[in-house]
Amino acid sequence: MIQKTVKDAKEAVADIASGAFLMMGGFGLCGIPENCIEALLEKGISDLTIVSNNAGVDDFGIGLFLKKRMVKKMISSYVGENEEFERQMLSGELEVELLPQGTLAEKIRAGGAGIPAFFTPAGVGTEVAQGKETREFDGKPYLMERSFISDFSLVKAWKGDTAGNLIYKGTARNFNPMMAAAGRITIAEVEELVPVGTLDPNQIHTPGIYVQRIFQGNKYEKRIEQRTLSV
Amino acid sequence: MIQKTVKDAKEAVADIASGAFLMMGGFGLCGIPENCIEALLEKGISDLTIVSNNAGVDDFGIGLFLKKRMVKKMISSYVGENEEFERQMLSGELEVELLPQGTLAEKIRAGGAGIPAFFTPAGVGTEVAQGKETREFDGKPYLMERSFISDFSLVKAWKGDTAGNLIYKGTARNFNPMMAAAGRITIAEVEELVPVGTLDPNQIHTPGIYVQRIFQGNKYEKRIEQRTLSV
Amino acid sequence: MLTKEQIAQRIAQEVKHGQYINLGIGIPTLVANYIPRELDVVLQSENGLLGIGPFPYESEVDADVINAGKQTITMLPGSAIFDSAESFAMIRGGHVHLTILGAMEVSEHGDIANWKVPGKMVKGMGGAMDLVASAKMIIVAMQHCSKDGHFKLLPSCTLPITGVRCVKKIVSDLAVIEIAPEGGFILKERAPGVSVEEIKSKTAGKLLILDKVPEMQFN
Amino acid sequence: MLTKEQIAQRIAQEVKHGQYINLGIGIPTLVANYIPRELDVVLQSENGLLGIGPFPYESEVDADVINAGKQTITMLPGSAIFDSAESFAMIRGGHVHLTILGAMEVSEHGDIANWKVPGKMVKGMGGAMDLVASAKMIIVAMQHCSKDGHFKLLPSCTLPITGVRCVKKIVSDLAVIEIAPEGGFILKERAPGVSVEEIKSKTAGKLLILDKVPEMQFN
Repeated sequence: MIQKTVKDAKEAVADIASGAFLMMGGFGLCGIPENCIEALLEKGISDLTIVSNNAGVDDFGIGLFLKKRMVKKMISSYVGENEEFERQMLSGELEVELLPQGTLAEKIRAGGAGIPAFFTPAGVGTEVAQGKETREFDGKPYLMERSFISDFSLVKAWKGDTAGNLIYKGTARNFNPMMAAAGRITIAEVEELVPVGTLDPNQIHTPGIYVQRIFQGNKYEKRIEQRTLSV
Repeated sequence: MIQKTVKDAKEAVADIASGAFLMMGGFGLCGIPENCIEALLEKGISDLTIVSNNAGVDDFGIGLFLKKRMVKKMISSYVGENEEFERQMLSGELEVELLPQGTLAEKIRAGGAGIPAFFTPAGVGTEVAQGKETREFDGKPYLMERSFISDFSLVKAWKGDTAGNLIYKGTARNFNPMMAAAGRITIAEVEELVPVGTLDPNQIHTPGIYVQRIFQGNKYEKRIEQRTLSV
Repeated sequence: MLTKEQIAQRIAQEVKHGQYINLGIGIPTLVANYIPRELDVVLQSENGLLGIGPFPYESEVDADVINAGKQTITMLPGSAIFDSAESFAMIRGGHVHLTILGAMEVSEHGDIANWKVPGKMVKGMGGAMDLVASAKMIIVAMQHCSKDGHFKLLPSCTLPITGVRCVKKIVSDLAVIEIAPEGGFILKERAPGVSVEEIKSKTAGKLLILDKVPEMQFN
Repeated sequence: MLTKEQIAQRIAQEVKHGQYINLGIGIPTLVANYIPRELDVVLQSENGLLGIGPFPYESEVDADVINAGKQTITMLPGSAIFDSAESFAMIRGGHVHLTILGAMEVSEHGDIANWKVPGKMVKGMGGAMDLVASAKMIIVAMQHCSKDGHFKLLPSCTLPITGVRCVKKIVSDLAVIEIAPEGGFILKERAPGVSVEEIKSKTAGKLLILDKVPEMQFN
């Protein structure tokens, strides 16, 4: 097997420079690459274009990038819960492209899969359709959507082995597998890094072929946005 | 959970009639729905259109359908290793549509995923491109391929629960997951049927939403085509 | 006038045995509480889960198990986890039978607006555009008028729309309404104590009264 | 003239550390036996496996673990299993670096034919069309001429093609050849004891001799 291990987040993101096109896994704060985010904050780069379903909250996740004005453009499906985001967007400091969540997921999946474009019914007749080709199949209209490929994809998994095979836990999986496949360079941070042969080949969610660098994260806060309990 | 259990293969395929459009999982003889095949042989229907990567061998798998002249059209990527197939094809008794394996897999995946069409580089400039739209993206030509949806998908898994969740083993997975998603009715046969709550939600390969009927197969021969050994 | 809970309760009467259902944030989430136990249904969460269970007890909380509203939840026996591409493959492919979601406006042709107020609020569409473009049955849970008395059931939407001609049914605090295939809000049921006249006066789009309009029944 | 094993051995010299590789059926499969152990590479099988191991011992045989040639195989530590859509996502997406496959004909522009002989043989293209349309590096393993002396390296293919302008390199029983970007077979190496003249006489397409043509080296 090809060994992909790097020492830590700092080494993993060393060559990410200002202006890079990044994908970052996670849904809300669930399954986000916390250690890579911290390492990028320390580097202090800027003009990033980031594909991420959400934009974090004001004081965690991608929200921290926004505070430091590191982001030129966000490509997301839902960006509520973030005041600084809204301020930068409304003032025009931040470029924002909003896409239907399924379209976003599929554009990323297509990028990793070598499919340059596909058709989806989502967004037909809405603002999202502006500038896009509409075409009928079997009497129903669809939009043509192009695929996304990133310079770097930053993903977070539960377990990973040194060959880059990844297993996610619960709904922390979300966008991580597609982003792993759609990165020219994919950096995976994991809660537990294990030797090859430890993970069941039948249960790998992201095969190692998609991962160029892997490391075990220092710590995970895993902040909860809506702690909702049964009483 | 919604219960999907039926008694056996006979009950599962009871409403499959002549002229149906079927998808059948498997690569070679690996991961084929042996019990459904047997039940369909007994029904003796005909004029079937079958999407399957291969066409079995003369005396096992889909080869048995061919012997009984049950098949009108095969849609496959590779049909070697089957003399009766070759005879029927060359004599014109059997219609055959050959597709690149990745195109076949993706047409099925797209069908299940509500994507009516997508672009692929496979087959550009070849016979496969005849009658299909060719289009350039970023200076490279691609073919537009339409998706497939079946009347019935017959898939085979290792374990399944009564809600239709499936887990495959080894390379017997192959086309089964996409076909499960692309069937108007999907029938899953499994080596072991277990109660809900037995399978780890993180390790489900086919979520039960795609499966309408499930049963435990009577027996599995699992014939090996090329028994190749280290000595 | 119905409370939010009553709107949810009335919508729950639309649920059928064997359905896979996606519930939006807000009132739709409450519907889960009123689905009769004898019906086997499965709730889908578009962030990647089939089989949403109740909220966890304190000791069960798992930051890695949330719903699309980012609330901590539990999984049921028979649940399955998948990635976002698979989740929307399910939705887009028509495998989810019923979508219940909120709306800011609905037009008499079934157009829905619920993701943007230009210049004021842009949170994004999340999965709503995929859901309304794909599900066979789309029910909207909403207040019939806005708090300041603006119409929300309109001849055509004034806000940027989420989807075209997709809503089949509306349950508001005042009424149960179906969208006529040729356009128009068909008044099917009144909230207890609410008159047809009141509903008429609070509906800007074409209201069709084809029949007697019974009061909603709750059990 | 090289044996099949020697063709495989020569091709193995093209393999680089860290590559993911798809080996076709026949001679390409043999390449695995000659990849230097100090190189870490991973073999992909398009039926859904990364990390092909050696053939199993009798006691290890598992009908559920086969390669694309339907041969029983084993998995290595670090292997991963996936479905066919994912497998070709990998291939189409350019994640597989090197594809080695057989051919019935190759044109001087790098077109390849290997799936059909009209009226005689139609086994199908399997994964070959996806592989040649996608991999960055495509090496063909083939006999320089057919058994009955027909040319196989041609100005243009006479058989239905598998892919257009995709082959980068050919290793035959006589020679190592590269396809010139502007067209033509660049003769890079000769099989031990084979003359440039012989290769010339057995190549129908334009043969380019840009330099001295050394004999292949085997260690």
